[in-house]
Amino acid sequence: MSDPSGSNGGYRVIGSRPVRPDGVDKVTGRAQFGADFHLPGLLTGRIKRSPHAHARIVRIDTAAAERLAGVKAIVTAADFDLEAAGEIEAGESASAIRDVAANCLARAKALYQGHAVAAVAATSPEIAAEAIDLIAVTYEVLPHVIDVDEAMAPGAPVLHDDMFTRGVSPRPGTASNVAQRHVMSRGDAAGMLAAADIVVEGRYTTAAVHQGYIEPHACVASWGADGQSLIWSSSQGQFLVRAMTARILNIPLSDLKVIPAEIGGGFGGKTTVYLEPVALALSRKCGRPVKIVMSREEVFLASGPTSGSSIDIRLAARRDGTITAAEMTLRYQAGAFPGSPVHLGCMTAFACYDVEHLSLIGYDVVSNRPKVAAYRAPGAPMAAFAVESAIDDLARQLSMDPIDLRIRNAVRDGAKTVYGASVRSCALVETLEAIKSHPHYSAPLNPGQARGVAAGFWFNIGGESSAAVHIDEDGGATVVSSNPDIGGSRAAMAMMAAETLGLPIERVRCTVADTASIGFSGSTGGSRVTFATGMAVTEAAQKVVADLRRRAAQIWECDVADVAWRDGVATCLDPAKTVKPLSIAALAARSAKTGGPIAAEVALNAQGAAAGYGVHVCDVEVDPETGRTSIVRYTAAQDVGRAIHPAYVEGQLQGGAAQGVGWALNEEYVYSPEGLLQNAGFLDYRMPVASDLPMIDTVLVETKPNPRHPYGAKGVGEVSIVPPLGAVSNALSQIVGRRMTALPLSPVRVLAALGKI
Amino acid sequence: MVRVLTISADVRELAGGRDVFEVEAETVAGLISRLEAQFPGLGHLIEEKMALAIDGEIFQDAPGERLRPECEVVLIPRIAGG
Amino acid sequence: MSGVDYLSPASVSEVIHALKTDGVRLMAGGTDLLVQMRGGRAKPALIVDLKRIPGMTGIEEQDGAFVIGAAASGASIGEHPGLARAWPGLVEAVRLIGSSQVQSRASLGGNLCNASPAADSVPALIAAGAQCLIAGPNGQREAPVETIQAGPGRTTLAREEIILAFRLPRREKRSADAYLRLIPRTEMDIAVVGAGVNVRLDEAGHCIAARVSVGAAAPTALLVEAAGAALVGTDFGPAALARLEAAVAEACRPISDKRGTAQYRTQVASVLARRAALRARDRAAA
Amino acid sequence: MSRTVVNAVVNGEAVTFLGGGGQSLLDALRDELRLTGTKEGCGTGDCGACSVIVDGRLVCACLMLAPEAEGRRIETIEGLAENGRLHPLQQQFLEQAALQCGFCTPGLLMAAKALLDHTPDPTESQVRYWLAGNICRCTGYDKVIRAVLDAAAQLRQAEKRS
Repeated sequence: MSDPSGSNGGYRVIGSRPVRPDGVDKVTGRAQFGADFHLPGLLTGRIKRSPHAHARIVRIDTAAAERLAGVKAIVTAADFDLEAAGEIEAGESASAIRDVAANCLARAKALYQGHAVAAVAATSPEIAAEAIDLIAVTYEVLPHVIDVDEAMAPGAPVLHDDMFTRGVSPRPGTASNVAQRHVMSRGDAAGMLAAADIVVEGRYTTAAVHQGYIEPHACVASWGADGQSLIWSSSQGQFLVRAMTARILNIPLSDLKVIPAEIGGGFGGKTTVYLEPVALALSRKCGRPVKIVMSREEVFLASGPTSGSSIDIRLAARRDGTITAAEMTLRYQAGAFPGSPVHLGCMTAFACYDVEHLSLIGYDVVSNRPKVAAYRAPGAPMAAFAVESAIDDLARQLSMDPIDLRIRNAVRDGAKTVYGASVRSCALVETLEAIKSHPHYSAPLNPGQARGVAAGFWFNIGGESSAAVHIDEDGGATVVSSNPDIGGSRAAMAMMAAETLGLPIERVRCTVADTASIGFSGSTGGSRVTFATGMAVTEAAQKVVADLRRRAAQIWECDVADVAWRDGVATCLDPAKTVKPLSIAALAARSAKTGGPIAAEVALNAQGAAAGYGVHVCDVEVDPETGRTSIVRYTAAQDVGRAIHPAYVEGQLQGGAAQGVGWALNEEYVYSPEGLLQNAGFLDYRMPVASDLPMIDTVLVETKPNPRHPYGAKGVGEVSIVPPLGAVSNALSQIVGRRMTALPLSPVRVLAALGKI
Repeated sequence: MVRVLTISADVRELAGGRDVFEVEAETVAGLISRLEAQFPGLGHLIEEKMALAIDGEIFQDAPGERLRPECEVVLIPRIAGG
Repeated sequence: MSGVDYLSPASVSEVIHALKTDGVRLMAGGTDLLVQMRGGRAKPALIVDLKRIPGMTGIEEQDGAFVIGAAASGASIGEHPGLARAWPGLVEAVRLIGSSQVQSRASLGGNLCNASPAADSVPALIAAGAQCLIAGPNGQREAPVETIQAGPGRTTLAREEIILAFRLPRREKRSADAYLRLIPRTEMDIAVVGAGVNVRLDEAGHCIAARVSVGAAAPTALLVEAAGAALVGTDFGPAALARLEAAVAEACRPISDKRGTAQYRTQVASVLARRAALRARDRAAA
Repeated sequence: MSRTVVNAVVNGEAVTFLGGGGQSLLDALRDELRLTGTKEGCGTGDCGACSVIVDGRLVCACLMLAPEAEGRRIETIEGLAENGRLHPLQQQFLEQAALQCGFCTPGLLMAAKALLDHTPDPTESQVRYWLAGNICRCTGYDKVIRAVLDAAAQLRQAEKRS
């Protein structure tokens, strides 16, 4: 392994742009995604969903459906093993398994339109659809509430009569929709605000938005007569799917093998289960494999968007631009069950800025909407929208350059965050300066155009990962990874193994293993795969190198210390020995004689994940007579530690920026007064299309590699969605001449802000 | 003596509203068992649902971690991603 | 959709005969019908595909007047050089319907008979003064496009009538049309509001004839006679344009929905009508 | 459910399959012919993941009835590479990391091929507007557009030489 501390690390493979090992299957249509599996005797599963936003389920009459020829099984929540209580590590936050089960199949109440109430398995899609219509559900329709502020108001319809707000003492006596109140504070924010030279304040709202992955949720489940079952499903973590499904159906983990399909996008939305427990319950009832694929309408109605939010912020600052204090109240929708990322919003809100006095209050509020799921840096974009808008207001009042103001307040190494972590190996200032010195930041603007800047932060996590490296008999290597490859991670794993082993990248292949073929691993999410699983891959490769050196020493009959390893070849340093160097291929060919197959598996709990910081700048143009906004230019810079595969790192910056632009301009869940979703499809849930965006230029800031990772890697996948909301709004607000505080910045809102309607 | 702080509403609730403690412990496991003894349920909550920031570094699961005397431990919600 | 039969007849009379069946739906491009079937909003028993009927997918020019088959695709309309020269507004309206993929199949007949108030081609057809050639059990008739839509999803056609083609008037010199619409994105959205304008100028560039039509601002696309009249006899000066905008705003009876508010639609309808009028004038004078 | 026999040519080979009246061409390709490279993202013609080329025209397979395929020439992603050699579009997508999850990639490649078939030298704007019907949620489109433009240049080069 060559010297890792050189300028570009002096690496052979790390930092290059090889073609990903799984690429050909994906460009030829051979790659198998969730809905592409077929088995003999396969049945089609369909789900009966509530048409009401809030209703008590009085009776489910399945008699007529059961009589329909071709119907093989029907399940309701009664088919789940409700004693499966307890906690389980989930992608977004540990959520009670009871709620996950009740979200897969409703128990006493249907809590949102589209909530699954029953499911059927039949011999054809047509029969399954007919059976769904024949299932008669009697509802007692209840009043509903959608908006987060309305859900908190006294007298609002209460979803869970056993929910008493946690984090409030004394504990309230009456049930409400506020699941939890979080408080994070330090110093005396109120006092500082009262005595401040300048106070900037605002109330900000954002709408619920969906991850928008193009692949609908899909799985195949097959129950074995001996109780051993198989699941093929597209998810961000096959181990998580196994754990949740086994817990809900009360079966031992070893009896359930989950095979990861290729995943057609997830962004956090596929870190829970919706279909797998239902499909396996159906299969258990009839002994036939069952495939369930969500329609796009079902994905919008019944899979987790991220929270809509309502946020109040007050900033205190001195004349010289130093932000001394801030108060924020964040109210996030959790959907039908508790568990919004509001606490993560509180923790990340001021993570870019060294503000001494902070008071952050967060409310996790349920309402009659689908349960939220993680969406790329969950909870952070909404909080950053408020913070970055307020900071821009401050810059304007001080007539200070918005980047200079941010540099003045930016965290440096050693600063303490509100949640107790100290900032280390942080290149936020360098990233701010990278944007300030970028040609985009000083390029002239046409009339009717404006430029907005914003910064963003995400923790990035480590956690449990397993990986194995096997050396083939001809000296090639296979990396067995445990994480679904959502954005090119097989390439990064193969590159780290190749660099460590000293093999050319084409001689290292990488597979993603099922739950019976590799040790446990946490999901693909939290920007952790290249960091944590990459660490396991590198350590496994290092164990292989140590073993290869031992084998060379055995062949040469010299001391292992005299065996040098460089670029995949062992050379003997013992001057007394005149021996030829031994390549991996040579050593592999004689592996039987030197101890047997050459392989190593490493399982670890990766510590030392380093946070990521992003700074985006964007130029927008507004048609003053229609309020329509177009993105004219966009540049994203990010502190990435060291880019393992720069092209896929750039892709994360570009993808996050595009999702952020959609979130800022046009994406929202639109509800009718009856609490029914009006835009459950890609026609009216308006995600950016190719002609909406310019090229998105990227700057990878690699001045501070993460010392806690063998190749300096930091998580890069989630930070990039945090800055765009503020960057777009800060640009637009200059044109409109008023602070825009409500997302999305639709043409109707912009024209109203321009005073034209 | 280890200085323990928290930003978590759950911890505060189990600890009668307190968010600062002084605890005698050399390892994280020791700290958790002392807190469980003093505030029943708190130790289990930390094990299951909390992460720890020990002198500024975040540990999501680190029972074996040694604690420097006079170090600072912040009990925070587990962090997960999208 | 169990029990759905498919028929692809080769003659109009077969279609008219099939129209007697209960639960029959006609299909040209199918880009609205299949979406409604998928959403469970349409459960046809018989689908009659019109694309194999001679003349239904063709574009001819009879002594200066174009005849466009009701099932001709947007792509074929967009690629027809003569049509693009004579009717740039109608062609750009048709080309705005959906994606490149939808353009390969979406048709003028389907767009009109789906009867969405926001249909892009309809204001342009109305502004052009296009006539529908309609076949029925007792022979053929003609009707102006503006008389076909009755309301969202409803037309004035009798149960057994079918639109065969659209006939555009002969194109005079110094005349041109234009169509504009407002969508939040740059593609793929249904028009929040649209406006089509067709003008004819004299040698001095004064307007001697004008038709203005607005989409998505009422239960059907509207022909706004007063707006056209506001242009006639003028050189598109500010006063004339102000009268045009006022006339359009006066005619609008929009709703508020997930795509826009009534107030927004009225305001932007008049802006788009003015812009389309100027663009049509520039094209006519070129 | 009346199912009609459909004869068509798919990727140059004559095929016969049963196409129910209400079944889409997409369902027929995936369920009858096991060609699962063409994907369903929405079923309503709004995402383009099911793009195929029928008689030279780019269409959404989900917005076409299976019986309509009678006698037509259909090109799907599985036919883009000719006897194992990747098409320049496929090669450029790989070399420029113009895909991340890869679910929209088959539809994007077929749409790009249809564009280059009739517009060999498109501008960036032409490529972006032509591909507006193919939604990608991972890449932000930048590398996709560059890969299409570079593949177009590569094809024009090859054209000049042949």
